[in-house]
Amino acid sequence: MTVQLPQTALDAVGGVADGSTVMIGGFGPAGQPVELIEALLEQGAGDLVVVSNNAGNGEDALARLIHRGRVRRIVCSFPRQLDSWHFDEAYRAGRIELELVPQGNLAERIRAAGAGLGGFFTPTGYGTPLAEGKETRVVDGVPMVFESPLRADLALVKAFRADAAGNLVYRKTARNFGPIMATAAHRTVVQVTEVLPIGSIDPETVVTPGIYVDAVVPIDSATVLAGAQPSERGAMS
Amino acid sequence: MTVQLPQTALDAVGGVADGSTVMIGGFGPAGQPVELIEALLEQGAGDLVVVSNNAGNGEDALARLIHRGRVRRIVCSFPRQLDSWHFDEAYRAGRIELELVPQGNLAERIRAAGAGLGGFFTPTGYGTPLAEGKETRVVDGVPMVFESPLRADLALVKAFRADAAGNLVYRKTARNFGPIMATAAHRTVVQVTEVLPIGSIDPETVVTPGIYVDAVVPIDSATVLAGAQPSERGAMS
Amino acid sequence: MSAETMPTGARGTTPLSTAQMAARVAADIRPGSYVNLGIGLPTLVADHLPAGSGITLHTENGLLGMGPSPGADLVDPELINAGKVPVTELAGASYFHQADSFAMMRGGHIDVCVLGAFQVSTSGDLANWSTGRPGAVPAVGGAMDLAVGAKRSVVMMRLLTKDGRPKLLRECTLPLTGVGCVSRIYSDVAVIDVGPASDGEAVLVESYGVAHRELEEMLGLSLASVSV
Amino acid sequence: MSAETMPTGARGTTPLSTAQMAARVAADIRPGSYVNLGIGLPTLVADHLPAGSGITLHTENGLLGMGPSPGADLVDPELINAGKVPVTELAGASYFHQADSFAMMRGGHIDVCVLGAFQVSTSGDLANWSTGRPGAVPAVGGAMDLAVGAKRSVVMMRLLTKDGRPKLLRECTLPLTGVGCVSRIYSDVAVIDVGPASDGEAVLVESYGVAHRELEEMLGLSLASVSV
Repeated sequence: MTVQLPQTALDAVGGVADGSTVMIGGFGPAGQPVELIEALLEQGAGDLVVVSNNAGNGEDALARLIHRGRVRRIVCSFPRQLDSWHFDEAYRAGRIELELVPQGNLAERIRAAGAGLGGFFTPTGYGTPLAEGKETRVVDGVPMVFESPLRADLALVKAFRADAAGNLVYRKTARNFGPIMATAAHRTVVQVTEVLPIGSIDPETVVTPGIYVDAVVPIDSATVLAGAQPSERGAMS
Repeated sequence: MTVQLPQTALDAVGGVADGSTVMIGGFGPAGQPVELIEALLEQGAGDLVVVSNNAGNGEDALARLIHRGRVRRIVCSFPRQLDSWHFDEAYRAGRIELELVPQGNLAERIRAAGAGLGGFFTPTGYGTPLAEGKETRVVDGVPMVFESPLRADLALVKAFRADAAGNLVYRKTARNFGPIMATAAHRTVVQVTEVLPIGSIDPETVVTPGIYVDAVVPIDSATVLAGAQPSERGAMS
Repeated sequence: MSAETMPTGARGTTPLSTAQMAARVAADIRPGSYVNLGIGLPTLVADHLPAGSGITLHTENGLLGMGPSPGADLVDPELINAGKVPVTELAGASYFHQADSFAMMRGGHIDVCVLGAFQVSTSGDLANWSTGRPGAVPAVGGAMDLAVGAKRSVVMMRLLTKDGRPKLLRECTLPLTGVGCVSRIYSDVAVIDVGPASDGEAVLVESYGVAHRELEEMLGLSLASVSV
Repeated sequence: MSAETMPTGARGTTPLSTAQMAARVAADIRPGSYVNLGIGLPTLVADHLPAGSGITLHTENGLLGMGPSPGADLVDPELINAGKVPVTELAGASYFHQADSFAMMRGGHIDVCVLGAFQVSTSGDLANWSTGRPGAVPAVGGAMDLAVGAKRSVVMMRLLTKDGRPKLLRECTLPLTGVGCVSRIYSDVAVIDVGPASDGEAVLVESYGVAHRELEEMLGLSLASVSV
């Protein structure tokens, strides 16, 4: 119950150091903490390592963070999209490093960090270029790859509602990476549509317990739900 | 949406073979699927391997399953309690094998099985007798032990409510092992206080999605909530 | 028509349209199944699942019980599928986070996963994430998880590339997505079992508008016939 | 009185009662902390956490925001703590399953864990799950997870066994629960830093009714003094 309730997104991300590892929630536009990323842009930290499923769409906040050269390295499952031109350009120019991780391994590595585990064996990626050089082991007849936990200095997450103890609920498929990233960062900052009094969220329905949340910032809900339109179609046919 | 809705608990556990591995939910009395265990007693399968946090209290259903010699081996974190006399007697007489597992490792091994992982490194238990003979590794300076996934042929779980698609919600600390055991068994049978029409449970609040559930049996709620009184005090002072 | 009732070696007289391919895939999915449809061609399968079949769709971004696209005025930017296209939720749906969603996939709880492919090998290896072109920006998403996670992974693709090269090969030449994971290929001209379904041998199940022999020449492979 | 304001080497004139021990532990817990209290003696600490301190209690069986015991007529058999004793939920509570609960503990999210002990070594090793008696029925529960998971694990115990043997030792003789995990011992006669808190040396923080020299004789150990 030590959650901070800063007035603005900028207050919430004050103090992010250059070189920090920052997890950013969202699957495409859904669940992307736009206002927090914009605050990070304004705050000025650079040389960042970003952990995020995608690498920005069009001119959205994450795309601009990359465009402005603030991201040294991104750990990501699906950077290439029809409108990921800022990432594509930075990548082709060698201005950003990419660690490509299968999405389920990305999610599980984040969870492992939050859960205090030292890594796990997974069948995903075995025998592919993304497992090259990695330790392998056959478990019950299934060949597997060893994957390590992935943690961060800061997680930026978008949830639906919080209470003043930092308990969170999410909305539909905007839940995606938020609950696991909140567990894996030294500091977790969350934007929500509203902060309710303690006791307003049924304890049975809390998705992220307040223990994982350091600061909660209310952002006007109209802004939050008017996200970008879908920007990606299938990558193959 | 292929969940079975048998009329009785006995119908739900019909076909359990001798030698099966059966996960049984519950932390002490809370969440123990009493009526399903009683049905298993009646059904008659023996030579069972049981995975359960405790090993029965007093004359409760799990204690009787052990007393009647139906359990060859139990994988368990806390078998010894003030009223675990049936387990204690069977154990001292060498009539039941015990694999003692730290509770967090037990939970994580069950989750790993349900998640298709091949095992994980955990700091819990390192340097103790329960890690003897196990593979170890230092991860980021922390010594860790390798633990393997733990799966079952059958899981018996008690939830609060289900819908006809098998989606489950639980009640308070009776949730405990139910959600993870449901993912780790070939067949998951759940007893609930009531089965609601599809669409009655808010999709945001489902704890166990119906995909993990094979059969749901409604048991009169008065029976379910009138559990045993607390039976264990601290094991040390 | 289910796989069980489809006469072995049945043969249509013309290649299948995209819609017919989707219908053919759908016909093999048992009522009550949990299914993940990969992005691209496989998404079309949803339109051919019979009403009342009790088939439940999973999308990797955290929804079980996905429904069709909403009307334009009902689009919710927070309710999308793996291709980031707006969808709906059906009664009995549930939401969960990304680790739980991939645990559901990796743990073998999804009955069928239908995937697009660049290449498939006779032993069931899949290549569908990278064109291997130098300088291309890579992206993998959930492809590698989907390939190995489901109880049964099948591929829906045209059998030849646009420039006429076979996409079913003895060995994939593109970077792999998964090893020995594909059980069956549903294509415009044939249904062919591969990999775990047929001990690593390519077995012709059905063809449409091409003879067995023509198919073998097209692919440069010998195809076994379904044993009766 | 917090650890920061307690004068180093402060000394009471008489050994502490159980309630005083619990109050002493509680005084070191910062407002706003997330805390797990092990079964046995540590559960008493809850009675001494000041109202309004914003301290939140975790119980391993899946509840954050645990409140005190209910009245006898309000007992809910499905709302219990790790000792299987009925408790209540406070406003702002949340429930979660056992894997999530131990992830919370193992992942270092709990600020303080207060544990009972049979033995603690000067290097912070803990023995609190097995008496080592042959034929005894073993049980470990969450003890090993609690020992290594929290940001800070401390022990609350009497310094001597009932038959007068020291429970703080150079090396534990009973089966270990965890290695080098205990930072501080709160006992009836002294507060002593061990393990990670003091580079593996036992450091006397406070004593009650016994002189430094007496304590050393009682334990058969030399105790450093808190450096000022």
